[in-house]
Amino acid sequence: MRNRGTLSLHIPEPHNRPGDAPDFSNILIPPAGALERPPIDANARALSPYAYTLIRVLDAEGRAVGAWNPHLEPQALIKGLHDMMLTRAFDERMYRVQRQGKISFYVKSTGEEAVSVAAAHAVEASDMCFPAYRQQGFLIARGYPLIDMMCQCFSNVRDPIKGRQLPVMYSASSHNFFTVSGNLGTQFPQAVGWAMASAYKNDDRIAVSFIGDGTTAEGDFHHALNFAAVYRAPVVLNVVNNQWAISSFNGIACGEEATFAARAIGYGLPGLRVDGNDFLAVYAAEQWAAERARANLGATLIEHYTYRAEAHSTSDDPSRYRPTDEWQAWPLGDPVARLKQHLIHIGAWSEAEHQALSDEIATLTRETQREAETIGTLATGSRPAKATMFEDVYEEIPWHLQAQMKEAGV
Amino acid sequence: MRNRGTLSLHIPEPHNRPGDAPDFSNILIPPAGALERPPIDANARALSPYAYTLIRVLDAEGRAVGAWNPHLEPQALIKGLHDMMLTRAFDERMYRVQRQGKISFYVKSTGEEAVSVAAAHAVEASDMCFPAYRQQGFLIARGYPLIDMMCQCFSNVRDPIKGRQLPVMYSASSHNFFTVSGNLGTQFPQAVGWAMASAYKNDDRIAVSFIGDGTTAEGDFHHALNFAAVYRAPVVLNVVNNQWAISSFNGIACGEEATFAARAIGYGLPGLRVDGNDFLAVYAAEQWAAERARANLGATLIEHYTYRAEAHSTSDDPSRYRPTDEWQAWPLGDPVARLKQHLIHIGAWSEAEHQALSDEIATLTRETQREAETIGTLATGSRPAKATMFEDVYEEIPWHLQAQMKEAGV
Amino acid sequence: MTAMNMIQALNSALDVMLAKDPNVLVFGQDVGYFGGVFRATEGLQKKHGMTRCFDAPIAESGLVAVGIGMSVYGLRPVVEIQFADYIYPAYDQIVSEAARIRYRSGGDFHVPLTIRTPYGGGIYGGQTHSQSPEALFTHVTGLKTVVPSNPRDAKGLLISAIEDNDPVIFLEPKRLYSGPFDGYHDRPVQPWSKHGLSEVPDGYYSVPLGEAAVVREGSAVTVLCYGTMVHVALAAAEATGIDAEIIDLRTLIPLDIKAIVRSVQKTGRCVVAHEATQTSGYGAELSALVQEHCFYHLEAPVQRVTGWDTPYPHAFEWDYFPGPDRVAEGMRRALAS
Amino acid sequence: MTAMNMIQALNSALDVMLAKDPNVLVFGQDVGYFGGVFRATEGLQKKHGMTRCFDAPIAESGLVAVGIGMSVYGLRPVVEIQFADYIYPAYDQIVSEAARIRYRSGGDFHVPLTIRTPYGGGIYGGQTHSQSPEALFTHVTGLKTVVPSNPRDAKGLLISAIEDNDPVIFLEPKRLYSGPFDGYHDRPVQPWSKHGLSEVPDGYYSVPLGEAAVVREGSAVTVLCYGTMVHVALAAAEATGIDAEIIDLRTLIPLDIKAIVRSVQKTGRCVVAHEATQTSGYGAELSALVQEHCFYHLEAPVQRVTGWDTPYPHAFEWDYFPGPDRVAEGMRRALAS
Ligand SMILES: Cc1ncc(C[n+]2csc(CCOP(=O)(O)OP(=O)(O)O)c2C)c(N)n1
Ligand SMILES: Cc1ncc(C[n+]2csc(CCOP(=O)(O)OP(=O)(O)O)c2C)c(N)n1
Ligand SMILES: [Mg+2]
Ligand SMILES: [Mg+2]
Repeated sequence: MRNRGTLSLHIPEPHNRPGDAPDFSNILIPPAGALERPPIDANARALSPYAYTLIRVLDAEGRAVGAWNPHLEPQALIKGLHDMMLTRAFDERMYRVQRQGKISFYVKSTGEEAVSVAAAHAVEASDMCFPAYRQQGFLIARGYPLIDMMCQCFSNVRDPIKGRQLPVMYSASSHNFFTVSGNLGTQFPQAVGWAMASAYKNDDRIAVSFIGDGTTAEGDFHHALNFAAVYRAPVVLNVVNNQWAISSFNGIACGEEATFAARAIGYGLPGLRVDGNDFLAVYAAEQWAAERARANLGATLIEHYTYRAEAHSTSDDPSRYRPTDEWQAWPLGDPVARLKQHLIHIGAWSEAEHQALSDEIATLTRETQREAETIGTLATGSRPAKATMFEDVYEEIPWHLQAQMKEAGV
Repeated sequence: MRNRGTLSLHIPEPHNRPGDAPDFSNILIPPAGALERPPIDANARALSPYAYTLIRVLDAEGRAVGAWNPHLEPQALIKGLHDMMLTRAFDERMYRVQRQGKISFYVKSTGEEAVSVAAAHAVEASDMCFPAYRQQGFLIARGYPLIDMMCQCFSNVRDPIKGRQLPVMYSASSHNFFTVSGNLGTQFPQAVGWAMASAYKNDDRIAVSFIGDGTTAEGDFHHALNFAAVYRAPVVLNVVNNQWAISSFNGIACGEEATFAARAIGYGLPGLRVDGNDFLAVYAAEQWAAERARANLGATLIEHYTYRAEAHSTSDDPSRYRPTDEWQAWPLGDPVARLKQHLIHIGAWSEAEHQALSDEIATLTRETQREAETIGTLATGSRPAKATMFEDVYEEIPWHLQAQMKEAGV
Repeated sequence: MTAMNMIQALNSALDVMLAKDPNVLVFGQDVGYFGGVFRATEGLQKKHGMTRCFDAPIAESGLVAVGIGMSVYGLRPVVEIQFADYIYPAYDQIVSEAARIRYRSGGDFHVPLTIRTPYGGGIYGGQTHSQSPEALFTHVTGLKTVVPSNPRDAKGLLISAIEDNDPVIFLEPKRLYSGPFDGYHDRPVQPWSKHGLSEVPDGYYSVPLGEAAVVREGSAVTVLCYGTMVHVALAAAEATGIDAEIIDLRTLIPLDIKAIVRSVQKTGRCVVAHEATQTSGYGAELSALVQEHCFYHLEAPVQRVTGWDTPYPHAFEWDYFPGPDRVAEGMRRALAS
Repeated sequence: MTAMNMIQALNSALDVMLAKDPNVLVFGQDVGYFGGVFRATEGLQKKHGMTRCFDAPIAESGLVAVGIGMSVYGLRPVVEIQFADYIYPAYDQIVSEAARIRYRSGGDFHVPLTIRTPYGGGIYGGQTHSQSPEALFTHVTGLKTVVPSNPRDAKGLLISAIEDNDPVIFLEPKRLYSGPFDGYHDRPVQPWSKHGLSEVPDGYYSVPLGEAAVVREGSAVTVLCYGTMVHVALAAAEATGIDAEIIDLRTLIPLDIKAIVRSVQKTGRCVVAHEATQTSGYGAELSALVQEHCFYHLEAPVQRVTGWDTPYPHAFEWDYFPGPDRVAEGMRRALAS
């Protein structure tokens, strides 16, 4: 091997590591309300500038400004605030439950609540969601019973998925929410297949899917975009760019060189980049993409620019790889605080109402936890019957599993 | 399942099927020489228009025009013409050999010779090539012995790869040409890894890889672009868009919605689209990308717009799925004829010289065939010793393979 | 009844199911207008419409993923992987998703997906057109694995696979597409039309998954096999005159263990034959099961006759393929002691 | 010598090889600055430099492909797959490429790549953090498959794997990272420091691939096992007082058949134990081999003690895990007749 000193290998590194002061000065943030809202049948290529900017509606004063303002009724906004707050409170509670050793694992979505909740609000309840593992907000916004979510986390006898999966891996066909996979990325092209099926059946339902910034590196991401483009599948493909994939900043997933929304361009799909901490902007972009899909105009890729405020999971310690106070410095703020400010600004909300809602949610989650724990936790040994372990491998139990059941004494 | 008649599934179809008159009126062909040649350190995003046009140097009269003209010496042009003609003649001969039942399979590259040959000329002999199965022109241009290629096709006792693979699956480390895989696409990210290794060692060699338009749908394509972008690997990634993937037109691979060169944009890489039947344009684009890579500025994606003039392989019959006379109607012509016209135009070549070269090549390939057949064909039973079948699974033969050798009587 | 070769029988199964169930659709590389590189989908697009049978990008993982999504919607997709050698890019979607969705969702979702793919050697396809990867699926809980050996079974089993509510890997021995190849590569192969099992009902019928067929009764030794090897084993029995009982497993998972045990208890000797490489092949599972279930009936070790533990080398097609001589040798070894 | 747990031993192996050979480099998800989710690469980036140990995108197939390309250049890459459950996206690059390149090129190229990945259950990881996919590699000719069971072997085998000129799948039993877990989940696990095989040489040494270790001599029954199950089998022998001979295979391919035959010929009885699901697991191959090589010495059927043929269910961790009671039961069955 020669060594002529010309080339060198580039290893991307984030701007800040533990010990550094957080610094987001490299992030360009256009003012809220600056962008046009193109018609839903706009030509994809003409939309490419939307992949390099940020659709923003809420300004620093809490005003909703510009063409992307979805002009939601106050009641709808309050519902959005409620669902985000409930998601955050649920996360807090389950995190503590994990710290108490009552569940094995947990994943919070703190700081990213607007993405899942606003998306859930912008599409129809009959639209099918293929989530990653950080979309609890979507399920909560659809009104899935909190008790069922908790029982899943506890793997207890009322766990709807019979103790089969780690906490947070919900499955809720009743709420058009696909079974969460531990394998990253696989859901993205599946959503496209579901959407193709809906089109095949001349249905009017669309699919919505979510993927993390880190996971866009998987082949599944490419397959999803490619099949969606080829068959013009009615699907909204969301990238949640929360800056981190466990300890890897998004430059490792290729966010240094281009935006994730820009990936859409090469497939001839619209790619929108959205302030992911702006409930109204997320709602508006999702609504635009859903209308486009439902009008048989095909798929849209939306990059939600946000920040993972907490650890990756309860198995993670982010202070080992990033400044601990990064979230405080995050220039797009907190989605809950921003929507609250907006509601107060338009006179539809008050600090007192906010406190009341907060208390109500605290009570609800606390009491639901109590109820769930009464049913049982992994520690109390409340589980589905052992025999269920052998069910659902196939529709019917084949002889070899029956023999194993016998051997297992069930 | 509801059926509200809104959505419908789009299945892409080519413009023409058997029985239709060929029609390429939908293809936009900019005039030769129209485009600027940007500096090699140009910003990738600024280059995005190059993904939607065609870099062309040779005009209809055979003149080399515009900023992309690489200004090659006549001798270099004649070498290019020679290598393309030799590739075509070799293909013709091996095709006939297959039809005579002397080899099991063959793949021609007719009509696409400029892509492989000009690329081979534009990079250094020490640069590493990770080819698809239709890059025989690259190997020929590097001066790999024709006799070794033929012996590979015959799987005879002098087959350098010991009868292990189908015809055309060459391997030539001596010529920096990686072993061809029957599995599509796998070589593309491997080339990126090789390039990363070269950068890691502060070497100055770069990697070059080729993939078919159809194969860009594989996850490997995405992995290649993504790793190349993240680590700024010194690699030239070539998509050979010959319009077809067996019976599927490139709309099935997503060529309807966008160009293949445009895929680069989403990764922050330059994407160039080139008249693949224009030897000078291919050379120039490849040279630009190679210089950029060698200057440690990272990867480039080049889409070569060309046409697969013949059947996919000897197992294929294209008259079943496309108009038989499509190639005649192909607006970018024949790369051999175009380079010949240019050479004549600049006074460096004549019909007589052309005929002489043609005859010389015919003799060479005929005599090489005779020599190879004397060594043996699959039919004559000339093969490496049967015991070699058990070699090279591992560096050393483990006990279980030794036991099987014994059982096989070798 | 019509005399069909295997491709025609498979085509007929797809045709029948497309007509019967609007939720059935077929896609894969080159399967639409062209009708597939082996012609298994010929005419289906024209007859049933563009959206019922169509071409797909070269992305096996995408194909399977999209098929899973369609299954979740409520369709019964049939996906073609052009060669089994090219199924590996889809392995994650098959193993982590198709096979696991029913279980991981507690039965909330399931995946009635059929993956058809030609497998096996004997066509000078070299190492990337000849592989037999069945053991890579039999190890995966949640998958069913089916291998037909003749036109009648091919159609009936494919219909069962499509109607099954679990994902099925349907491996088609491509060497049998045109005739019941018995491994005598230097003799002319008879066409299917001369074979009894080429008489195929025209309409709908099914052959249940999980039932083996005794294709030759015998008392000296049991041969467990599937796909092309069924015909090779028959030829070996004929050539040697050994009174072998030959069992065509037809479905590898779920396996017809009763048929196996019944036979081995009778013969006391067993040969397992497959084209796949030996180590960790499905033959290992069969051998283990036979000795677990029939240990005290076994008079000799279970013999494995398989492809060598090398890739399938192009120039050594017939040295690699476990032909009748090798199966005969296996039977002799089983009888020797 | 230093007392190391398994993670420290693996870290030491990487450290030693990074220092010894400039062609060695290490990459994978979260392995760079952070040092890996299991801390196996902790400190290596800081010590050896950014380009020697770095983070990679979440694209297992890309990781392996890039590792292959680097191998072709002449490097010896060590790739980490974060959990073995996530290796399937890379399956095509492993099977069709890494494993085949030497063969298909007639020896013109080869791939000295090591793929490290934590596998196995016992950590309440649920079905996507607990799998044991070894049989999916042992069936693939061209791959070597290694499974250490203690710190000393872990370091020595990993060094051998890195120095090997063929691709090696290096499966790390994650339940053993911190201590020699014996399957008694309700008892405290002793730390490695109390175990003899935690005494690890600080510098370079190697344990050859293909050699098993007899970790307990005995005459009543042979137990074939690897990884976590080695400690489970030892516990079962202790608990029952059965005089088992326990063989830690260490390398599954190439297998130390001599050690196996020698032992089974002595004991006449055999139990095969692994965490992976049973059907088509590596235990099937071991069972088949034992009966092929030792048929006339066997006094009872080879017993398989394995994970059930279901995914690994989160709430049923200890019902699924084949603990000492099940191994003991297997030994008793082997001794029963
Ligand atoms: C196929 C696969 N590879 C690796 C992992 C391990 N893993 C779990 S989460 C994670 C990071 C994902 O990051 P991102 O996609 O950005 O999502 P986020 O956690 O930020 O929501 C990794 C590497 C996995 N679960 N599946
Ligand atoms: C992974 C994989 N899938 C499918 C195939 C079968 N196959 C061989 S060539 C081919 C078409 C390739 O088309 P393209 O990439 O456009 O290359 P071209 O033949 O036009 O040069 C297909 C589908 C394969 N060899 N490998
Ligand atoms: Mg992330
Ligand atoms: Mg093509």
